[in-house]
Amino acid sequence: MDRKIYMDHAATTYVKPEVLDEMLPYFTDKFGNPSSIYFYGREAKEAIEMAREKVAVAIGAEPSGIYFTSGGTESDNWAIKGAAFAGKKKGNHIITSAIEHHAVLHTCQYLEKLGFEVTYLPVDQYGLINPDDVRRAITDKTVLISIMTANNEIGTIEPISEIGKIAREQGVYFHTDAVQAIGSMDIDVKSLNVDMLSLSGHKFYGPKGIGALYIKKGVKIDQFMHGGAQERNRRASTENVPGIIGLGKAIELATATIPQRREHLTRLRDRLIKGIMDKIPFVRLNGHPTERLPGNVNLSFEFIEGESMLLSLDLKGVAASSGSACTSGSLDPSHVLLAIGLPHEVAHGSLRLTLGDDNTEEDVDYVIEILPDIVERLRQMSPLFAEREGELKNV
Amino acid sequence: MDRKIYMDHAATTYVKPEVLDEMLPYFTDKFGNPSSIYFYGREAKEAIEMAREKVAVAIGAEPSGIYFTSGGTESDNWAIKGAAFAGKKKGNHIITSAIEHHAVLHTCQYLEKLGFEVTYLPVDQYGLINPDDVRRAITDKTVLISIMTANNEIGTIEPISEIGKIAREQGVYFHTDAVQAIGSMDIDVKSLNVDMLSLSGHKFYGPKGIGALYIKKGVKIDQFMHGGAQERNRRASTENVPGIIGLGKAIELATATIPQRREHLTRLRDRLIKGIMDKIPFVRLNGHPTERLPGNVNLSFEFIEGESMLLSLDLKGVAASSGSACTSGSLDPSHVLLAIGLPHEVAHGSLRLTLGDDNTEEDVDYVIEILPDIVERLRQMSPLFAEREGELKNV
Amino acid sequence: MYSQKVMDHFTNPRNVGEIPDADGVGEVGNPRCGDIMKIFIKVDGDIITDVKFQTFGCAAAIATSSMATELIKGKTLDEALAITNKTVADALDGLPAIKMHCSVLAEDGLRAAIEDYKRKMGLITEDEMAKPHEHIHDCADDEAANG
Ligand SMILES: Cc1ncc(COP(=O)(O)O)c(C=O)c1O
Ligand SMILES: Cc1ncc(COP(=O)(O)O)c(C=O)c1O
Ligand code: FES
Ligand code: FES
Repeated sequence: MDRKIYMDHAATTYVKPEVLDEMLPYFTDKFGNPSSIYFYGREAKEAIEMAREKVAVAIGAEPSGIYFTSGGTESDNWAIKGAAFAGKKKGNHIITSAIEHHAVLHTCQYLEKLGFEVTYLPVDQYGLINPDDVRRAITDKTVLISIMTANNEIGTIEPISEIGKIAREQGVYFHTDAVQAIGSMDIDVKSLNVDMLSLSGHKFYGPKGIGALYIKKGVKIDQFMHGGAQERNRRASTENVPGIIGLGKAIELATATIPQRREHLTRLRDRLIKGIMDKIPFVRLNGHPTERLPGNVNLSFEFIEGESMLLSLDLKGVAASSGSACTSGSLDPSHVLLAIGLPHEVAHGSLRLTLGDDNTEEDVDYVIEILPDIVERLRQMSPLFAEREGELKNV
Repeated sequence: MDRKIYMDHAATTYVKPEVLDEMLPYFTDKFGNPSSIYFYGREAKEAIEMAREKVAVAIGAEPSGIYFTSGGTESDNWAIKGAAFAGKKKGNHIITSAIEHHAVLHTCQYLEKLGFEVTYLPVDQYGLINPDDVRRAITDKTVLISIMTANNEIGTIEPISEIGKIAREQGVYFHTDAVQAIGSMDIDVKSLNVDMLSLSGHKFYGPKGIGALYIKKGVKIDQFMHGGAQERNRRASTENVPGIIGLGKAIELATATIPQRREHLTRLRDRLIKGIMDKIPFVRLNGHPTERLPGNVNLSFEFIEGESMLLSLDLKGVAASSGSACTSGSLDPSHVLLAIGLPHEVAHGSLRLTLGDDNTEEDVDYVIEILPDIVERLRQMSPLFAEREGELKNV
Repeated sequence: MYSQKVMDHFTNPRNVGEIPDADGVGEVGNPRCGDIMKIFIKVDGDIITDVKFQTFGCAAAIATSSMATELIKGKTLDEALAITNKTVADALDGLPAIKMHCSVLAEDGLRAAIEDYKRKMGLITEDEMAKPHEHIHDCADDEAANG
């Protein structure tokens, strides 16, 4: 089996050659510390300021609102802990949703241990948050609303424009984790009334270990990374110059081609969903049928477990992911799948295929071709399936 | 002027070609997410575990004690905030020194705002911390001692072996910031009784934006970066795989050649110090004459200011740094130079030249040749020098 | 970081030195903060005929001192007094935000020298002397320091 098909772009992407090319000189020749005033420092400084400009343009922000971080997780940690600690005088209440990424949820849970109060809003069967729920949850102690732009597991796109409006009306800071959204949809922090936004390079063909937090001018948040005066005294640590350059180039490329990417990925996505559902019984689509990321396919295959599906796919050269507890080594299946109401055993049987720029129709057709046998084989081993078949026969 | 001499290796280093070569495949072909169970994930996972092993070997630790971070600053933030929050039940007292890096000092100052108490131990004229001061500062509320292995500005090497012993005897956690020490001196966390140790890739010819925190088994510290289950559930965020690979290779190279590096750098360092002090009057050496990092030269030139020296050197192709307030844009000159007792105006006139593997005797001689004119020219403009000359004439 | 004009005045500062028999001398700044400036002027009638300076400070401090002396040479006292730190910074094609305070030093030095002259001539009393700007480098002005 030499065929290799990568369908886990929501987990991470490779770095595009144009991006790597721009990064390379900054490892070796142009290696200076941007905080230094001599030649090597100045050239590095200029380069990171150009990258900052590119990130700003991509999300409709001012360059002065962009702060580079080590990734989506740091951006989320900073936004939430920073706003919580800085807002202590006003109150100790945070609103988020049940389907946020762990970078948001575990941060909130940590804050609960430190005495903060967190409301985890429920979602509907498609994973949609109701803006009215947000409005109702706001109290005079609320210092932050953190709702993701689009979900990483089921691809559901949240109504952040409406949530932003509510937050602005009520004078509460609004943070959105846009890690999965960049490159797949247009984002404009101003018209969306977003006060803080997290993004991460390796989700759009940029490098791992680099991200950014947008902070609207005037927003009061504590520092998260204390130390030197980098990033205008707000995020310490020697700048990851090649990473920053790569992030800038990658976001420029990714946002310049959103319409083409949407078109390409949506076509493949819908072909893949239809192909699988036509061929395999007892499958359901998780997430919203249309309000979803163009590259996201998330299906539950009843009676079987995800990790065994992943391994079987891997043996056939296909890389995918699952919300099964067995994959993550944790005790529970995906909190997102549970939040949209899946029973545990169905959540265990989930498969996420996330498409990328490099995927083709042949890739999709190959998966459609091999998956029925894999599912069938596993089902034949499954006591749940045997029971179900028994029931069907008894009808 | 085409000559370029880099003498700011304590600020950052370039990435060595052997290091970059090992990193490259992990941007493009081997780009998988190490947490994934398919092929791409497994190859990335294996590579980062090999890098972890290399970091462990370099400091005499178990691989299971190594956690990758985004750099020295994050390691320091994590160790200090993590130990402080986790130790809250025992007490709220932290001991550190007046000459730590800002990543330690500003973190401690932040904790003070949150209700912690911090003792900032003084240093002697050479920048040495007295282990007896550490012992005396310990109370039954002390949860952490954080003392750097070697100072980044004046190069003084601290008696961390003795401090480690005291900490162990008293049952207090001991963290050391070894960011400047790696590659310049042998470090063995076990014999030094170190509980936590920070290091950063770009100080020893590895990449920027990657570092590690060593945490001894059993040490209780809170998580700093909350989110996914990476790094055995202790440091969330998709692993910066190329960065980790680069860090592993760089630390392997750096620690394999410590004796040669020490010999080379010490020779150049002493030649540079002697050459400058022989030729220029009113100069003093900052830091310890012998207990200092092999590549560190830190001198104060009376009557003149550091930034103008740096810019003049830059015009001649030499990259250096200074503890002057004018360079950093902050209000005060280097806290380290003030802590060793320099008057403000003398601290303003400091110049740090930090040597690296690539520097040669010719580089050193070139600096010795051009510096007297630069200093002389600036002194001729200085009202302080004019006064001093006036005084001398009047004697 | 610095404009070419700043670098030019830093590398080839005009009017460096002292005037032993100066008609007015202004000294401002504080070594604690890393900058001191001394200006010497010769005055004929109300024309500044010669001017020299000494500066302990960064490249911006040196360049603004140099430019300030250029700007006032041959000017009347009133014309010289009309020169602000912004005039000097503009003449240098601008300064980085965190360095604007260095140009305040030049303006203050100039004023101090002219007032010293006026006081010596009995044109004004101690009380009438203008207060120099709060010296930003030592009076914590975070905006200026952090850009
Ligand atoms: C929605 C979302 N938020 C945050 C993160 C964390 O980003 P990173 O792994 O770059 O820290 C991810 C991906 O892992 C994500 O999908
Ligand atoms: C002693 C010391 N600690 C911590 C740091 C911070 O490391 P980084 O810039 O990689 O975050 C540095 C260097 O900047 C340092 O010299
Ligand atoms: S069945 Fe083995 S981990 Fe779930
Ligand atoms: S004299 Fe200190 S910044 Fe200009």
